[in-house]
Amino acid sequence: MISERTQAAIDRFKSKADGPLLEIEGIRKEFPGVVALDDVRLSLRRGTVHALMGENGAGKSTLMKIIAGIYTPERGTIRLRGDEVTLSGPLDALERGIAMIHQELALMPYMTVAENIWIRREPLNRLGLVDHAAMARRTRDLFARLNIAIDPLTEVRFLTVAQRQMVEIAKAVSYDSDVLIMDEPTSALTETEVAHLFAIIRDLKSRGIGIVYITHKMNELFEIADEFSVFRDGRYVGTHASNEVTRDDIIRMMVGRDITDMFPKEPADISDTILSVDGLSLDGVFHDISFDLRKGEILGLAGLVGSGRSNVAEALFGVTPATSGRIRIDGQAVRIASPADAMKHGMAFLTEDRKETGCFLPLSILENMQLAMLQDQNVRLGFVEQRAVNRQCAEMRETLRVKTPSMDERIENLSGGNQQKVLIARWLLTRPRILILDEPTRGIDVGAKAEIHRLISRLAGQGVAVIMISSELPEVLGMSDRIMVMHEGHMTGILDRAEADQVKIMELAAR
Amino acid sequence: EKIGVAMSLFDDNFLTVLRHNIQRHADEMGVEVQMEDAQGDIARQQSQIENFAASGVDGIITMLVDADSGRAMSKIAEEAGVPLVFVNMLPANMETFPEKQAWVGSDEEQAGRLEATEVCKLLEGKGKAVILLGQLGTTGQRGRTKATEEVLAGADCKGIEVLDQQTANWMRTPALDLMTNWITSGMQPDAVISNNDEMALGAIQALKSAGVSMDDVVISGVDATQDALSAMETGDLDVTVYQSAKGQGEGALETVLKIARGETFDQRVTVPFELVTPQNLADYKARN
Amino acid sequence: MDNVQIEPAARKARRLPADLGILMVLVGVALVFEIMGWIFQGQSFLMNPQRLTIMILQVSVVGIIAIGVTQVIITGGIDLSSGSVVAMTAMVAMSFAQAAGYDRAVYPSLTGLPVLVPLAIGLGLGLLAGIVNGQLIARTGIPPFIATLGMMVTARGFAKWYTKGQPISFPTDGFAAIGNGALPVFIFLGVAVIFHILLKYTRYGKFTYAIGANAQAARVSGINVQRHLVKVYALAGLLSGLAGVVTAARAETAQAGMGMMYELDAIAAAVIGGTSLSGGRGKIFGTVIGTLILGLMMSGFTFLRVDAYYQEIVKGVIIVAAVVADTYRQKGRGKAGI
Amino acid sequence: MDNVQIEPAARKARRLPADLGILMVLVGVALVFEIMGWIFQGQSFLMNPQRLTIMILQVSVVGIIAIGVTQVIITGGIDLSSGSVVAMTAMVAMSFAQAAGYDRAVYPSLTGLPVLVPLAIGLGLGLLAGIVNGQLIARTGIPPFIATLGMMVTARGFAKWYTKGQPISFPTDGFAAIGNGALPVFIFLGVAVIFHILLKYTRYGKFTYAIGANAQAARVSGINVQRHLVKVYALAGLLSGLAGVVTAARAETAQAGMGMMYELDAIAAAVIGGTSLSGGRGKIFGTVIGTLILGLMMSGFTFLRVDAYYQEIVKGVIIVAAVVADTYRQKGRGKAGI
Ligand SMILES: Nc1ncnc2c1ncn2[C@@H]1O[C@H](COP(=O)(O)OP(=O)(O)OP(=O)(O)O)[C@@H](O)[C@H]1O
Ligand SMILES: Nc1ncnc2c1ncn2[C@@H]1O[C@H](COP(=O)(O)OP(=O)(O)OP(=O)(O)O)[C@@H](O)[C@H]1O
Ligand SMILES: [Mg+2]
Ligand SMILES: [Mg+2]
Repeated sequence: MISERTQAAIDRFKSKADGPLLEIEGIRKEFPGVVALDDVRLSLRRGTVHALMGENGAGKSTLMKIIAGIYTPERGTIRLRGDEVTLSGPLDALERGIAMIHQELALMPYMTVAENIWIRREPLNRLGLVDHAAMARRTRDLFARLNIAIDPLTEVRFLTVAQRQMVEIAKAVSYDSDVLIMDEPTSALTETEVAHLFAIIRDLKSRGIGIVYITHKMNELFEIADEFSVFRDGRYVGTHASNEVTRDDIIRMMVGRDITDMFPKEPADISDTILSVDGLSLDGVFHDISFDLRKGEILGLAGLVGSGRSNVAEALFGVTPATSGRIRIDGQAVRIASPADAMKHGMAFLTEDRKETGCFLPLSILENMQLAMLQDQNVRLGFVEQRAVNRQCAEMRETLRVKTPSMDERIENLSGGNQQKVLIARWLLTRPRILILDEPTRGIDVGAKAEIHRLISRLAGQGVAVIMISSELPEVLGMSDRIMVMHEGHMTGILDRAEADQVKIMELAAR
Repeated sequence: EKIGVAMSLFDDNFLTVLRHNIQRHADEMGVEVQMEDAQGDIARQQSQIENFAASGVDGIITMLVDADSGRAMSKIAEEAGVPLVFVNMLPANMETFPEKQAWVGSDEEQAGRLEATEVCKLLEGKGKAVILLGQLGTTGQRGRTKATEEVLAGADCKGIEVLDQQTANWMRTPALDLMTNWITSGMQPDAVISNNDEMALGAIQALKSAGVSMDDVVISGVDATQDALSAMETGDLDVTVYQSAKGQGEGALETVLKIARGETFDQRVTVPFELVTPQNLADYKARN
Repeated sequence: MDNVQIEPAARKARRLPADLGILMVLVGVALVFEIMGWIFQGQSFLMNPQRLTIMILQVSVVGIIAIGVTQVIITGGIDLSSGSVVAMTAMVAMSFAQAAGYDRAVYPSLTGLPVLVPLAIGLGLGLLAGIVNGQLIARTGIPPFIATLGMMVTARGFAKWYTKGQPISFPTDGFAAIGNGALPVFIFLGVAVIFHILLKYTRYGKFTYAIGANAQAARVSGINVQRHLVKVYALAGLLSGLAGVVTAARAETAQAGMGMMYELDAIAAAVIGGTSLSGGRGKIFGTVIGTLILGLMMSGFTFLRVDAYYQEIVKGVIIVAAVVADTYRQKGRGKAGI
Repeated sequence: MDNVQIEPAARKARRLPADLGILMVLVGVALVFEIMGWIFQGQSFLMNPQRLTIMILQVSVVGIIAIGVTQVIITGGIDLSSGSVVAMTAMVAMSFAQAAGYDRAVYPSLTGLPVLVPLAIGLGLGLLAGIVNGQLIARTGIPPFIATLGMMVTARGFAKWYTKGQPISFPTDGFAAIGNGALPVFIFLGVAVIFHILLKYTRYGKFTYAIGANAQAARVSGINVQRHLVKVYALAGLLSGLAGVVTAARAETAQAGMGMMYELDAIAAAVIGGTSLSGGRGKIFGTVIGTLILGLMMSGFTFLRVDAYYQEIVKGVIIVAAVVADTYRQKGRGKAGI
């Protein structure tokens, strides 16, 4: 054990000289029916952040999983600190100093935060038993270093998505590895936490760690990355220093065309009030929320993580019904005790947690897409009118550019961004009058994002009322007609499109 | 007086009759009985006997799950000082009974012997037979099968060839399936020797639906249940063996009471099996 | 989507329905029996229509249950009560099916009733047991394992208590006809077709899969999960009731010990046929094949005169081998492991 | 992250061990029996040391298995083979434990061996069965249900085949002593303590929970999931072997029919005790309580002279009621439903 460590230290020292930390060449990876990667390369230097860009399904996560020892490539070489290596599995990768934060959260819900972080590396006492006190202490130390305020003894299932993400980050950091892979670590974070994460990353950089960073957010690229590589359709496109290029250059490399307008907000004809919320509260979670929503209007919902935005949306849709307050639709007081009730009133709700409340992982894309639309119009005598449904689903697949060989593919095998598109399709297919979107473009590439924005805008133009929760302020600002800001379960203000800007929102959100 | 009765299995047809006879006789005598069902599990039966001893019954009657578990049961009762009477199944430790213990029952091998001898006679010592076994490993299956094999190996019956023997777990439907499988494999047995009546009845159903005339096949079972006697009446079943549930039940209850009251008793009370054929059928119709 | 590369060959392989694998296993096992039949018995195993019928006949009762259990397992649940419900419904149905003039009938004044009466009573009782299972699971949120275990014990107890352990025999000819000849086979296959359609083409089916795949997501997608679960368990109960009627009619008697361990055979048939115990995956077709594999073994062993003492050992090995073979075939198609 | 609020009150409620609920159910059921004891029998149910011992004694074999099964279920698996492995190990161990000079011994030349021999053979055979289960599951990736179902059928078949159905009896006094008096109770409780520590305070335990909670996450954390699963099933097999030895020693005989359906009782004990069949959750303490609830019912029914015909009906209802009560208590603590 000790000799192994020493050896590793010696190795690190030797390679410290210079030359890339990690070098990858000629990698090919196939899944049945899909070539996910073909002849790709990547070179990571010490003390740098190397961003990986590309459309959804370009193969970014797949490459990272190869580096982390989870997949074995069909072809290609991996050189770590100058030596060619063959990774026999995740453990091998970890022991060689490669750690990874996964795109899909991978925590054990019924274990504590500390247990999750130190799994397989639990501190033992003299009897060889797990020393829980030491483990908690170590976690506190780690969290103190990273400036994270989460109780190490809480079970992970009680944490919000954002907190879980921070735990994942802490866990990956705790391996003290040379190579750190981050697969869309900020998709569940708001700007404050993102800033926090960047502080951590800068610190790691200064210690000589090399970081591969996957993101779909352009601004992050310029802020944190030293250089970046672009993949398209499983192929390597190019590598550049991030200060040499512009946003549009990158988008062109990624998508192969220009995207002029990220927020194609069309002026909609905002008419009658369709939804009216009055004094809505859920004991201990949020309080006294009141607002009106009109046809054709897009209402943005901004706030920090944990401010209760998702809870309000869940209450409106009957997932966790509110304990007091009143909801009126078309002026009629309604009781929404379950999502089924909400759907009867023409509501639709894209949830924020793709894995927990979104995807039916073992089922096909088609099944996933069609499920919510199987109300009266697409079902006759209990039988699904499959031909009509298939047609609508196929159209939606085109519109949203879902990248898949077939609609019968399991959604499990799709890339994260493509799963998100399928879920958006599920709700659009119900032809809602009130559409609630919680982080709709999480994990979606720029091209598709603009597409989805255009779609939302078009729906609003057709008179659909939209509530959109987003942790990306530019998105909220770019798309909303009005913006409601929340702070710790309270509504702190509603801003009009004209008067809203980042500063005002942050003031209301942080107060 | 309170008597605990630990039965091996409630689902069994013969044991049901035995149980009812104990109950009926107890009611007549004004004795309180409590019945437990071990569901064929030795350990469960052991626990039930322990529970009886702990709740202070005046005596215990048990129909063992298996003969070899007798010793453990004897020990429990002896330590608790409670009288114990084994009914129906002969415990393996019969010879070394402690005081206050006795056996009332019939000898399984005798049943098999009566059954097989009669079948042999009806076949005039030659032909082809299949044997339907009860649940493998149970005392009834072992004793009856052993005796059957012995009889068929004897000088008079050597001409009878056993085509196959398989288990149907004492039950009718599995026997029906098994027999049908045999028939489709091209077997044409002259006799079906079954460890009990239920399986014999299943075999009859299979043979009938295969169009075999019941006059051409000898069917035998053990227990003389109501269903079996009816089948004999219609000429389907040829041989069965009557086991006196009444004799065993009443004998067991009376013996345990004798021990409890400190009267003299026999350590071994045998109630013989009796052969039932269409000739003496009428005598048994009203018995069980 | 133009950019996705699809090699035609690979794609074709994947489009082969997954349950074809287990069908091939069935064929494989059958062929082994066939060859051994020629070697040891000097005759064909398969070329005997009667044997093929009996092969299905003897598992048709388990098969009927297995179909109901399959949809329960697809929702991520389990039904342990089916074997006991078979016993309970067999007893009760038979008590209303006794032939006129049978002097020891359970209800001497209710003999010789038309066959519809016991049939309706049997199905109704099964349905009731299923509804109780479903309500328990949906309303109290206890694990299906416990709810149906409770029903398993209770229904078996009820079957024993009903006539204090006495068997019930001598049905009317009409009732016995339900179990006559190959009728149970047709009932089994009919039920299979109906449930195949139900699961594949109706909203009921789509919801069943969705709940098993992700109950939370199902609820958020507007499915009334509770109500749907009650329906699923109710249908499973109904099929157990049907199985009870068929088995009683076939044996021409009803006994409290009937259907013992059938729940396990039924679950095994479903799982052998590719239904995943973690929910969301499974097909009636697979279950039918799984049931047939069980039937094949029963017939095959008798046919080959495998020593009774070896049969179980061999049976265990075959079950495992069948599923291993199927798993490997699927792995060959490049599915990721854990 | 300063905005993460965990209210102290809410947190404290959360920290109450969840298995306290099922303990309260145990106490509740015991009290009901106590009160009914005074009413109907005019004596105390609980104030009888003999009865309390028997209560645990009669479930200690099931309890030993249940502990092994609990850790299997925590990994998200299941073990159906335990009851049959009990029978198999009982038979084989007993055949090496026969008293010297017993003329019908299975191995006439190997009688009167020291007790360690049959003990080691029994444990070893159980371990072997467990390893086979584990290897099948880990290497071939077939569902644990199928692998252990195969073992269930095979081990039972082996037990029957071993002496062609003949029981094996007349053990040495040393061997019989293993089952004597309250020793099985101590074995059961000792095993419980060991496994409690194993699951709670060792890496073995952490891995077990991690695999059940999220096998994928466990794998990417560097746990060798396959190898760990083999260990878990091996230990479960070892405990089944121990249970086989104890049950044979207690009955002073070994029979092929022993341990029938114990697997179901063991799983029930675990699930009643709060172990989740979907994996990742469960505690040995809960399983012990679950086992005791089963034992309590057996003793209680005999004590109250509940008619055997009603016993099963009542037992089914109590199992369900116990879990429902526990579920409601937990819901009261603010857990969301589906
Ligand atoms: N296990 C799998 N089985 C089959 N196909 C897969 C599997 N995993 C990934 N793919 C396919 O490989 C391709 C690359 O997926 P990958 O997850 O690497 O994309 P990505 O670049 O990370 O996209 P995103 O930005 O959406 O996360 C996609 O077409 C995806 O459908
Ligand atoms: N079921 C629940 N019971 C009690 N508290 C809850 C529950 N669900 C969420 N909370 C708490 O309510 C607060 C608001 O969470 P919510 O997810 O609504 O925030 P959000 O603004 O949408 O942030 P995010 O970006 O993480 O989604 C959090 O502190 C969370 O811990
Ligand atoms: Mg990805
Ligand atoms: Mg949210």
